[in-house]
Amino acid sequence: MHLSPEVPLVWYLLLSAVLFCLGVVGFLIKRNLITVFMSIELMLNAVNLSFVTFAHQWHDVKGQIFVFFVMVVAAAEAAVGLAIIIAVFRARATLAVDRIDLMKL
Amino acid sequence: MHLILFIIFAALCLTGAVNLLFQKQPINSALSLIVVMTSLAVLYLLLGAEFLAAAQVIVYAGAIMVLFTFVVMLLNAGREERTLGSSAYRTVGFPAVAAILAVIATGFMKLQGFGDAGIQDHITSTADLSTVLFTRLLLPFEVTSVLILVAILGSVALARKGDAEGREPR
Amino acid sequence: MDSMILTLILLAPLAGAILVALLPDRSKLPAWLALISTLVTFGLALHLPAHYDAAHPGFQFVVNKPWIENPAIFYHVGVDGLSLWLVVLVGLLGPIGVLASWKAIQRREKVYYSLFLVQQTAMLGVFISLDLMVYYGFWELSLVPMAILIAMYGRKNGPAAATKFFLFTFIPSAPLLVAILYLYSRTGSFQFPDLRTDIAVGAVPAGALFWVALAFLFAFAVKVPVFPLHGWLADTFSEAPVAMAMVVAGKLGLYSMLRFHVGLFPVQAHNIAPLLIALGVIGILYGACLALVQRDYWRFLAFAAMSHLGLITVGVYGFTLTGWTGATYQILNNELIDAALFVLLGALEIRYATSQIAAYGGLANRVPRLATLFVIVSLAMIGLPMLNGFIGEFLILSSTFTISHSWAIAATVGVILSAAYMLWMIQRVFYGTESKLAAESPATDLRLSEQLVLWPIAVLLLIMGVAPNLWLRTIETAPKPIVLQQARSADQPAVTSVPMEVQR
Amino acid sequence: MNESLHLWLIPLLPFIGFLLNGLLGRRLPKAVVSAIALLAPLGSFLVVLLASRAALPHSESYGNWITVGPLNIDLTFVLDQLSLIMLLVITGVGFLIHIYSVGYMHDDEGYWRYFAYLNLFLFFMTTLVLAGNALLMFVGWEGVGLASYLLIGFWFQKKSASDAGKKAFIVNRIGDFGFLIGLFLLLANFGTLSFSDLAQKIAANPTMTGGVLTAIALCLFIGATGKSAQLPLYVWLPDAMEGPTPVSALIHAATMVTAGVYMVARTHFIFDRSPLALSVVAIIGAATALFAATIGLVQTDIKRVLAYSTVSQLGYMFLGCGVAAYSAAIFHLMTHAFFKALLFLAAGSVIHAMGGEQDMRKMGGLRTKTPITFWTMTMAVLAISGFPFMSAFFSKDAILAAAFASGSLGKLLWFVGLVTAGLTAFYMFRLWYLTFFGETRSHDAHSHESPWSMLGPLAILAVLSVGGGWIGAGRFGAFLSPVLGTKTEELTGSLEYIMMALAVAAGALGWFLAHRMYHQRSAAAQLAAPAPAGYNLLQNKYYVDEFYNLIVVKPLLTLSKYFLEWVVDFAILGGLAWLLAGIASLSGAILQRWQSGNIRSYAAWLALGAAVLLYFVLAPHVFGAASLHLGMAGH
Repeated sequence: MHLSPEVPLVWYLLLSAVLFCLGVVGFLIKRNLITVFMSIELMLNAVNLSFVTFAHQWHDVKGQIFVFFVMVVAAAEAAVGLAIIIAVFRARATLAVDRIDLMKL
Repeated sequence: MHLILFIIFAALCLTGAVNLLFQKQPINSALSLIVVMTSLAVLYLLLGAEFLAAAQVIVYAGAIMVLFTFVVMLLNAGREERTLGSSAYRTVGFPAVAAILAVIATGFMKLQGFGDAGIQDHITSTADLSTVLFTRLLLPFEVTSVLILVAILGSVALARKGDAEGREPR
Repeated sequence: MDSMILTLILLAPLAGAILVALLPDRSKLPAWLALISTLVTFGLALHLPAHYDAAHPGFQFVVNKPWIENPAIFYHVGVDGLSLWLVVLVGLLGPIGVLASWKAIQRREKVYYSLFLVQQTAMLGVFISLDLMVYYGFWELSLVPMAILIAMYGRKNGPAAATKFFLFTFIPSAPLLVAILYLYSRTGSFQFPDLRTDIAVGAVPAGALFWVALAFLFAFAVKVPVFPLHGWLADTFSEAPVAMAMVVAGKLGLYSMLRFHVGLFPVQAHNIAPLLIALGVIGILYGACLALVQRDYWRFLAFAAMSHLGLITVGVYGFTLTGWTGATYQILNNELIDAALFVLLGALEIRYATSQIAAYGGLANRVPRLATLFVIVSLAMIGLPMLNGFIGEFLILSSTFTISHSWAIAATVGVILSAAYMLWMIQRVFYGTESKLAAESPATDLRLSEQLVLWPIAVLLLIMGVAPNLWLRTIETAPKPIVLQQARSADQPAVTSVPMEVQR
Repeated sequence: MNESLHLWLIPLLPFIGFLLNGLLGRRLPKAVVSAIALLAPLGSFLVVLLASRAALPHSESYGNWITVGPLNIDLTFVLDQLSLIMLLVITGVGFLIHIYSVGYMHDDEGYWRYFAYLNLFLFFMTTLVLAGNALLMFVGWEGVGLASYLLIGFWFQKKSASDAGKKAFIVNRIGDFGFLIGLFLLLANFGTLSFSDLAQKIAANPTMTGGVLTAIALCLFIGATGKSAQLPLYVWLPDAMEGPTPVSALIHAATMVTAGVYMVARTHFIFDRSPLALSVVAIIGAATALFAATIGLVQTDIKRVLAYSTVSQLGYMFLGCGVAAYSAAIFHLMTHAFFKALLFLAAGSVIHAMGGEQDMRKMGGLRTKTPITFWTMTMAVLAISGFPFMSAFFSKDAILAAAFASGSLGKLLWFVGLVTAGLTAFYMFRLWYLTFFGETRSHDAHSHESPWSMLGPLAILAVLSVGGGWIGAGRFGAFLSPVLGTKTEELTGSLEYIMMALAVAAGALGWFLAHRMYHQRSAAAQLAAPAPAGYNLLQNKYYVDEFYNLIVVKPLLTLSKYFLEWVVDFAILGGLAWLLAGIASLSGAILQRWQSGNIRSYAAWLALGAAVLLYFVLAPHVFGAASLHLGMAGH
């Protein structure tokens, strides 16, 4: 039946952890607002992967439902977030996150 | 077979993610992210989540990333500037990330009773998913449509040309 | 009706606040709405004394419904002899506050009146909540509109005074919250009756109870304010809008002391009582001395109020039936008198646009009604018999005397000093030769709306002085069980004002 | 008991008068105001007269006033012989003075206000007298203080008047402080404030003397010194002359200031048990009598002379109380009410005639211009000087005789009283000569007699001053004995006559000296020549006001201003608050650097926070012995 050795599910989880951390690192080092936003998407995807993995492990459809909702929210978030980026760019004429620091006290 | 597929696409995933970090042009980063997402779709498929795999390709790799690339082009985002806002990301952020990774990874390694994934076990059919979605979770599901509607209105309002007071553009 | 009434009382000003916030800020519309809403609240509050059953002490009109499952927070409200009249008092001060703001607040009325009504709701909530978490919510809520309005309408240094008020009142709330949560962690309940029995049977370790009681006391003492913690009072009085300042000091803190400090931690409160009595007496004399030398009449009023609040503190920590009853009664008196003084001084400020006492003089001929009412209210304040202030002072002082002769005598000195500063104030403002300000200003005597506020208060001061039993009968029911309980327990000798046997 | 006497009407009628005039008087015509104001004391007087025929004592209770736990204060009025006499004096003399005021205050714009206050005074004064317990008495006690404050400061635009009113109230408050402490002591020791209960409890305990009772008696007496202007709290009374003259007559001579005497008599059962307290009362009384009389010698303001005279006469009354001759004290209280009211009213008539002038050095020769005033004043001067068979002759003699009979201290006090009698005669005749004899020294020549509304009361009071002594001579003690007990020590006949003769001689000597100095030489400041230092001392009233100012008022204000406000409030407490605020803002300034506005640094800290949280959540599973079991591992 099994043509090949199976993959331990923990590997998937580790992959998701690494992806998540890469996303965080991206958030930290990227200086362009759009790429920072992409890093966020990367983190979301990493989490989705672990959801799916757990759903597989426990044969529970809830994990996948969760991923579905995350996608919906991510889509909405991307739309609003990118609109905000456009608005910011109009106002400040830059996409460099370090120049967008009006929240400073 | 499963192992080979996993290794290939996990490697693709990681490469894409790392490439995302190292590319200076946003458009390149966006393309790497598409690679990551598509590989993830394959991994979903390996885990028996066929509907999600499709949705991943359509929604993420398709819609969302198209949106990203459009915005990159619209704003004509070029190479990143070498700005230095704060050094906290290095002094605090990197150790923190390392710590997160270490803690989570150790936690995952210690998980017990976790099985393996074969290529054909436990395939969740779209029907299974939709049964739950349209019965028990009907209300949240419908509410998400409201969320999306609000998001559409919000993004239109935000991205519209207009001055600070929100008056109509002349 | 009886089970709904407290909820209705709570909702009436809240509904008013929402309505004011939603409707447009058009000429005097918010003020009218606020007036109607406060009048409705007052009318509803009058239901309580009319239907309160003095024969069965304890909490009445109780509603106890689960609100949040975990942590177990209940919507638990009810009134007893202690809070009954305080609720009515808040109800009464509502319309008075609105009328006092009528001319004083001319800009951003919508914000002002909606915050005013929120403040009303919060104060009512504090008095009727029997669930500590709900109580804490209202307690915090009562501080917020105050701080905002001080900042918005301050006379000179609004934001600075608001910051001071905020720091002085919010910081002590933090230990209070921690203490409440600690009690919950030990007993699993936020409800006042449960906690009282749990603490009485020793569910909470005594060592921790000391700190918990101290946290409670600290939060309340700042709000009263008790002597060294009064730093915010004078600034708040001189900066806050009249209608807000008149409700800020005194009753919330003193009520909470009686209900939650003395009520929940009788042993700890009894142990710390000598300190509080001492601080109270110091407060009486200190406030009186400082009132003598103030140049601004708002600051003057702040220190005068502090002096009188010190007396009530003494009554609270005397641990006698007479003292508690007198203290509760004196809270009512004090708030009424302070409210009237605020309205009167506010009326002066509107007319003459200064609060410097030295600028005034010889006003009695120009504004005779104002002067007359000011004198009446001042006399009530300095404890002239036949007016209400005397009853409370007498009850508190006579009960204190049974505990400690020296402290009672020192507190009685405050009686002399209060006459000194009030009469001096009257003389400097109303008597003597007319000052330049008085002679040149076209100011007129009290308007009808102001008289509508003040004469009823004046009559009430008289009635409360002549027939105090109307109030004392119900107030007495609250502390009586505690005193009886104390008398029963052997290790805690009851200190009541039952006369000592004649020694010789 | 028996049928109700409607005692409540006695205070209530003036109170209604006060309310009507106080609330509506501004719009009412003067005739209506006076009618209301006059009917109130007249009605009360009639009620008292009707009540006087009933069996005494009579008490009426109108329910509870304050009830808390064990404490219960009734609203009880008691009419007995003592309160009956007081009430007759108060309402009777009060009514006469009301009539007088109609003429005296006729042109004042505050006419309605004046009568409202006057009625208010009667309300409180009758309450004070009728009160069946000490707290109700305290109501009247403070209330008359209020009325006095309002009336002294009646012309409030005069700074001196409003100052004097304030001073009167505050000094009275100091006395009331003692009274209050006395009440607390009574309450703490006996659990009741009702006079009859207290008397019973003390009577039931015949061995109880001194100690607590002395403390109570002394505290009550402090109250009395405030209200009745005794040393050391007399300072307000001379200043109180800033009020309208009829007020001085009613409140600061005839009635209110005697409240202290009444109170001591009312609580005599306490004083009787404390020899020490009685001695203090007697000594203070005698000292005040002499002290005030000496100041009265040199005053030039006609009303101030009378004021010091009042203080001095009140001293007599306390001397009487102090030697336990309460009935004599009350007797003197009554006669004093007659002749001192007459003196003040006559002085008022003089002032009226002089167009408001009060300085005696500017008067003179008024005998012919104001004959009726002159003759009534003469009666009063003779009465106060103890002229044989005039009213004070009997009452003063009764006090002096009682003093003489009470031990060795009594002899000394008697001598002081005798000297005071001489001084009294001297300054009264000085006033008499300066005012009515000699050349007129006023520039304002058209002095005129007062209207009949003022002269009528003068005439009635003159009759009472002359004949008032006969009402009580010999009978007074017996009449009051149900209330005040009987005095056992009586002087033998011959000694009593010697006493009388000595007192009359002292008065005659005073008259003689005054005649020599002020009539024959008709110069103003005769005493100044022989002893300028002493004269200055007296002229400045022994510098007592200055002394009080220096040791009480100034230090209090300085302490408040410089120590309490600046040092304690600003420096120490404010400093602490600033210190806390400083710590807060310093830490804020440090923490502010975190809020760089840089998203990436926020993200770094966020990551750190997440790492820490994760560590704490997972640590027991990850680094502990147990391995990680997630919730659904059992599936």
